[in-house]
Amino acid sequence: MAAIPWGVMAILLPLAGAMACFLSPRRASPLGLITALGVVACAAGLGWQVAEQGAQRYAIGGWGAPLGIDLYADGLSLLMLMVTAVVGLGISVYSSGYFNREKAVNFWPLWMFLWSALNALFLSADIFNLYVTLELLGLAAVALVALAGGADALTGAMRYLLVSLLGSLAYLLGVALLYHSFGCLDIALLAERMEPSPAVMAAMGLMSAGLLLKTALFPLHFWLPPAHASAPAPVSALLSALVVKASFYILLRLWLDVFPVTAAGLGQLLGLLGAAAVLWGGLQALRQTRLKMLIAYSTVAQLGYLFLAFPLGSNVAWQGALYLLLSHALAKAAMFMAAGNILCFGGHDRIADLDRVAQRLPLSLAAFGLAGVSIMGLPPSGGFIAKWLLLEAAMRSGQWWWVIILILGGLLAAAYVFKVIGYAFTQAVMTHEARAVPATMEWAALVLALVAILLGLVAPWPLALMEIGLPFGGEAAG
Amino acid sequence: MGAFYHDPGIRAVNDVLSVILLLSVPGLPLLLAFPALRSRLSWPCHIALLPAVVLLAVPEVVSIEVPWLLLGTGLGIDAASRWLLAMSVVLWAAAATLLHAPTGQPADDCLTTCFLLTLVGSLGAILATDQVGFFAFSTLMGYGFYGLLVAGGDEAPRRAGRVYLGILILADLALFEALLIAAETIEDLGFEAVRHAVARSPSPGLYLSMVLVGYALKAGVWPLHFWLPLAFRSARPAVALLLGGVPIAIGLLGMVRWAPVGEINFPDIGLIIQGLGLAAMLYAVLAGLERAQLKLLPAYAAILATGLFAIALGTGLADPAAWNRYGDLAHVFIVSLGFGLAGLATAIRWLEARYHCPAMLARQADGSNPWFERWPGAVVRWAARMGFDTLPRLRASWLAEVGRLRQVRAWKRMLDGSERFLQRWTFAITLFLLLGMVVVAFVGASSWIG
Amino acid sequence: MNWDGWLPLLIVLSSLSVGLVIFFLPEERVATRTTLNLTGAVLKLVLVGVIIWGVVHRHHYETRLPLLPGLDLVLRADAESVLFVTLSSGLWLVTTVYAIGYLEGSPHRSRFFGFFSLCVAATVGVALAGNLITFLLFYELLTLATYPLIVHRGTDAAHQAGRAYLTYTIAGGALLLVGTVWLYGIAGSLEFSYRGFVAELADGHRAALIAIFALLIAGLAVKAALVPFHSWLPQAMVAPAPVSALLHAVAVVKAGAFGIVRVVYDVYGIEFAAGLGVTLPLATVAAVTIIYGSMRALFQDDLKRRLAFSTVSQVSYIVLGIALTGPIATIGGLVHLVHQGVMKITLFFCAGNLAETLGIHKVSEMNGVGRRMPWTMAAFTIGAFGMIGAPPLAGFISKWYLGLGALDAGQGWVIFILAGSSLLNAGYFLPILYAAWFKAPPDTWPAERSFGRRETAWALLAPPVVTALLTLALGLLASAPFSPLQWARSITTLEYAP
Amino acid sequence: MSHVFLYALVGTGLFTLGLYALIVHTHLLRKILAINVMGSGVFLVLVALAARARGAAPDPVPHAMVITGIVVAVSATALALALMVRVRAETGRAELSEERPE
Repeated sequence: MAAIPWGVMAILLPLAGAMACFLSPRRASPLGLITALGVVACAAGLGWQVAEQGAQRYAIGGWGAPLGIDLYADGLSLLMLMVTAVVGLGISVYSSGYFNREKAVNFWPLWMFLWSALNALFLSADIFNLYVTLELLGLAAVALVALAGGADALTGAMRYLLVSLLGSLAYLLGVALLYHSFGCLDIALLAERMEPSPAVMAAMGLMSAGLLLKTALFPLHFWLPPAHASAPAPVSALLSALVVKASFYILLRLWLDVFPVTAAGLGQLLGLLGAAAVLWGGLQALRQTRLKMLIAYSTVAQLGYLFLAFPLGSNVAWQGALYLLLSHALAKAAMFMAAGNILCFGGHDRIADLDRVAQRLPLSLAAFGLAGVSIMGLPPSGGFIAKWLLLEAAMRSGQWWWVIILILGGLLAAAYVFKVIGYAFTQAVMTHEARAVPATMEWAALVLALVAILLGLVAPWPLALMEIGLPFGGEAAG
Repeated sequence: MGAFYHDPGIRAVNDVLSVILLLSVPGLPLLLAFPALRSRLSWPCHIALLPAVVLLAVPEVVSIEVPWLLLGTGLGIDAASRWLLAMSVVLWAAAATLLHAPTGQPADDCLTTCFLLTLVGSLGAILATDQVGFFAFSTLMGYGFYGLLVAGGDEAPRRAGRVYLGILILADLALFEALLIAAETIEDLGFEAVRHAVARSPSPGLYLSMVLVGYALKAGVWPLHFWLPLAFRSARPAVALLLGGVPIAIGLLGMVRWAPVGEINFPDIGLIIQGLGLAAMLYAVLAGLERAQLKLLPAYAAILATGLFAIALGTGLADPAAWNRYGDLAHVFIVSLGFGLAGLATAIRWLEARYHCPAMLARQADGSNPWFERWPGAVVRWAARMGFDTLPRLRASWLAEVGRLRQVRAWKRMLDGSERFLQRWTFAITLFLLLGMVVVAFVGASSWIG
Repeated sequence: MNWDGWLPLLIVLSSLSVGLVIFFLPEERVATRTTLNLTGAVLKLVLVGVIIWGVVHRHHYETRLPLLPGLDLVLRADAESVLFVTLSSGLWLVTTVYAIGYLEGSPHRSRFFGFFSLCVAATVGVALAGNLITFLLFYELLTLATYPLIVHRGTDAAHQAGRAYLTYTIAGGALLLVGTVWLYGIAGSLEFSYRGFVAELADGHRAALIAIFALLIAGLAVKAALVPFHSWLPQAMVAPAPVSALLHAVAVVKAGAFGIVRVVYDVYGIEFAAGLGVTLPLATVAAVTIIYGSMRALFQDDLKRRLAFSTVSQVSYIVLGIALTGPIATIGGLVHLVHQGVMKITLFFCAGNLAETLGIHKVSEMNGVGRRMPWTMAAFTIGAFGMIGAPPLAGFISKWYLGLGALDAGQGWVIFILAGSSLLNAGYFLPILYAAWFKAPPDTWPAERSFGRRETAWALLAPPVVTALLTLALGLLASAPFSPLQWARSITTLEYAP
Repeated sequence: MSHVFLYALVGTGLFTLGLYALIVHTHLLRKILAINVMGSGVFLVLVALAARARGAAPDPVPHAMVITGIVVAVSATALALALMVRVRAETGRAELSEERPE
């Protein structure tokens, strides 16, 4: 057991699944589901391994760090992998009901491919590998967005593709500069050899900008709402929940390990942009008339929270941001799925006409509501724990202005969530008629939302996992 | 051996009996006040009086402590309250008979319930041995009596009831304050203890004035007598009969029991009260002549009598020794006042019913009141105009202002416009470039500085 | 196995689980739902009984689960929580019976009762919370569970009320959160303890502690409906009558007031708070609220609205009692927590009966209703007199201790506030009673439903009668052992340094 | 200044040029070309920086990186072109609309 390279399997299994789905399109759906279960098992195995034995490092092909490709799993990557597994399983179950046969043939291979890229990204230990996985991820994601067809989706996908390529290229240029300066790509080695020079600064600028563009930090969020809102529901879910988080993960890794320059000013800048994103995203979400657009702008706002950790920089703040990332992944996936159910049932997602539909889909609405609780950061939910940690970090560091942003963001979130929830309560009497939405789709959304809520009650475990391998440096917890 | 065993046993039985008896005096009428419990009984009002009659027949001083009731209260009967109880029983029995007799039909539920509740209050107040109990029972008596005045009546009794109710609330407030002051001074709220303790407290004046004002309102002592003529004019015979024996008597009793007269020397206040009493008597005589309405005669007689009482009380305050010597006469006075007013009221009603004397009512036929009965209305109107009306109006105008502000949609346009601007490709990518440069600059600056 | 550690959690779960199951019951399963509801309520009451017994016998009931590193989810039964938990679970049973009768035949009952149970679970959690973060958790849960109940009817007015409720309570929750985090940052602990835990921080953090106090109280004041955060409460009266009962007596408003109790006594400690100089402003706000609420109530024609403004005023009695520094006033405030609940729930039940049976919603339609519905109006009368503070009803006991406490604390002005409020209470309750009992009934009622020989359904009639009798008993038997008054007394001895 | 540095500078210049074109041009084909130019610029920089010291054998790692990058770029371009064709088929123009989809 202990010797099995669970991490490598977590990458290879979905890749194999993608092949299988592609080769046997008639059985794509069950094959995909089986693969999803397998990946969850891999993630669990890796989790057990990491928890028991500490951070894991795999040398692929036995070459070792400077030349070969290394995979590295510490608490941070493990958590990302696990949340991907949980959300991925949910999305797989949901998708098995969502797509008709024709679309499913295209969806499953792409989705498995994307999952593989994601897992590889979270396990990559060198910055060029990160580039490759980032590109793979981007291409798969763009193709998935385009799956919906129609002018909106295609334009959104095109825009997304261009942005994604631009961001990746900027990142790659940074990689080139770093390699030139230090002659290595491995993150751990880079961290050892790092010393400030103009080339490093340029690299940092390029890489950060590229990743920020891909993470859609305000004001670079322009591509996100159209792409996320026009994609099919499960794709929106995985884009908002997982794909944007991947580039944030890289930024976090670089920031924590590779660039340990105490760039206080830059941290404040990112924090400011994050704050602007929180407020702007919240306001725009409130202004939307379509449900999926609302959720997409909510993602913009929630991504802003993640950047509030940068100016704080303490262990607690990183924990908070990461916890927000986890709970947002779950909650946002649930939200998009619920929106997908509503869209599927009613044929539209105009918020003002939701009442009739919302009445008939109590489970989806419950999922939306529970996910909303986490998005708002109300207890008991993962969002609350995250917000609490961020607030605590802000209070401890004396930077009380971030407290105001956190609170205002929560209020805005409450406003836009309840704008939707309110429609569930109308005088219309519930009628029993055949549902167009399969039960799996409703339950997938509800279960993910419940997990997001549950994250608020089991916080000590994920927080303990985060500490494995000390991704946030040696600072003591708490 | 037998006596040794027997003696405490008898005492225990006695104790149990006295508890049951004393509790049933207010308890039985309270139970009967529920319409469902008396629906099968004939003469429920009379039955309700039975425990009191039995208690009167017990020839000894009985008292019990009920620590679990309210804030820990007690009930008991002594020589003075025995007289009062006797008076009450007689009056209540008469009133109960009147309530049924004239038309031969039983009174309606609402009226009977009010009657019984008032009965509970008045008997309980007489038996109460501490201030809280007295206060509770007298309040019940007051509200019950309000019901008696108003029930089944037309506009005139309603008006009397309204005025009485207002008086009652004010009186209860004043008495509540007095009670608080007393409780602040001493833990044990028995009458004697409070009188004693308050007299020795640093500020007995506030307590005294609260008590006097409170009970003067309840008993209709001039100049706080507004409700008395109204009540006498409009009350039905049974209720008019009770007016002297219930609200007035209990009010005066309260004054005697609560006020630390005889313990305290207050010549100034005493003099003032004496003066007021004298003025009351004068007023009663004048007004009685002025408003030669036969029906109102008992009202002015009551004012006259309470004026006399006030003079006595004032004397007691000025000269404690005199009160200690003659103070017991107060109970006798109250009892005779109750009987006298009841007799007077009944006699006049009887006369009226017998002879119909419209001429005697002529001078006040228009129903207008002398000035001293008009000022409360004026105060209410004035207050309404000053404050209560303007508040909602202010709020309305403020809401209108907020509503107007909400109409401004400029900020919404601003939000939409800037988002569209942010979403333009060229602009967005330029921002991206800018961000890259700014990041480089920041990192450079901080690494060179740091 | 030692159950002492799980009992508080079981109390919360007894209604939480019922709520969750009910959500998934089909609409038609009336009998199952009713059984579940009543079983949950009775079970909870039994568990509370066990806890009362245990607390009296010095058992220590505490459930402690890790929530965050260094912060636990603590449910603990101490003297205060027993007071509140008894109130809410007792009244919940009554309210459940009432709600079953009230909602008979109306749509969305599974949803309603589901949230209803959640709401009570949250309230019990608030009551049993052993530290500020647990309190906060259940406090926010309460907000979320109540919203669906307020908008249950789905009318525009209901939606508007729901929006107002959310706006106020979520903003209030945010303030509370900020205060809590800040306090945690300074003190490093949030555990409630008798006489508070912040006193040793006084040096150097004085200003911060005052600011935190203001934040916490402002957050709680929203639910306790203190002026100027009160305006959601009168709007929320559009909700069905059981919900109003829940809002005004059992759960929401009480949670706010109870939170203030916790902050003043168990976070700051009353003596330390008085030393900081924060209690006098709180008392002032409470006094203003008392008078303002009563004045507004005076001008409402809508019966439930009048009652709602009355709640605004009455709940501030609790706050006033807390803010007046002195053991006697504390007794008054704590005992009013229970008494107000019992009295106000009676009034709302009666108002609901009038609306359900006769279609009466306005005071001006109540002429002569006492003849048509004598039991209901008798209960209403007792409740109203209790509110006015007439002896020997429950309200008298509260007012008595408040007044005495004010004198004891040397705050004579409070007496005038109490007097003025009593006057105003009488001013808005007595006309109702007068009209109901003594005016002639109209020929037809706005929307009459017939219930045969009874004046209304038994499930609607029994609850107000029971709570009215309770109002009477709480006053008459105030000095009996185990009465709320005695509990309040024993709490007070714990909160003041010997 | 070595010729290596010159190559690197040219690479950076290409990158910038591509970025400029990406911003300025509206036609999607031109944008895709611009991305490709940018990519070439980056690859040029990589290859140039592979020459560590004069005369010594060049570092193989950047070459491997460039090859990988080219593979990625080719597939990305293919996807982009396919998308462009679909966009043109759906909207009639091979451009990104600046208006928000409503």
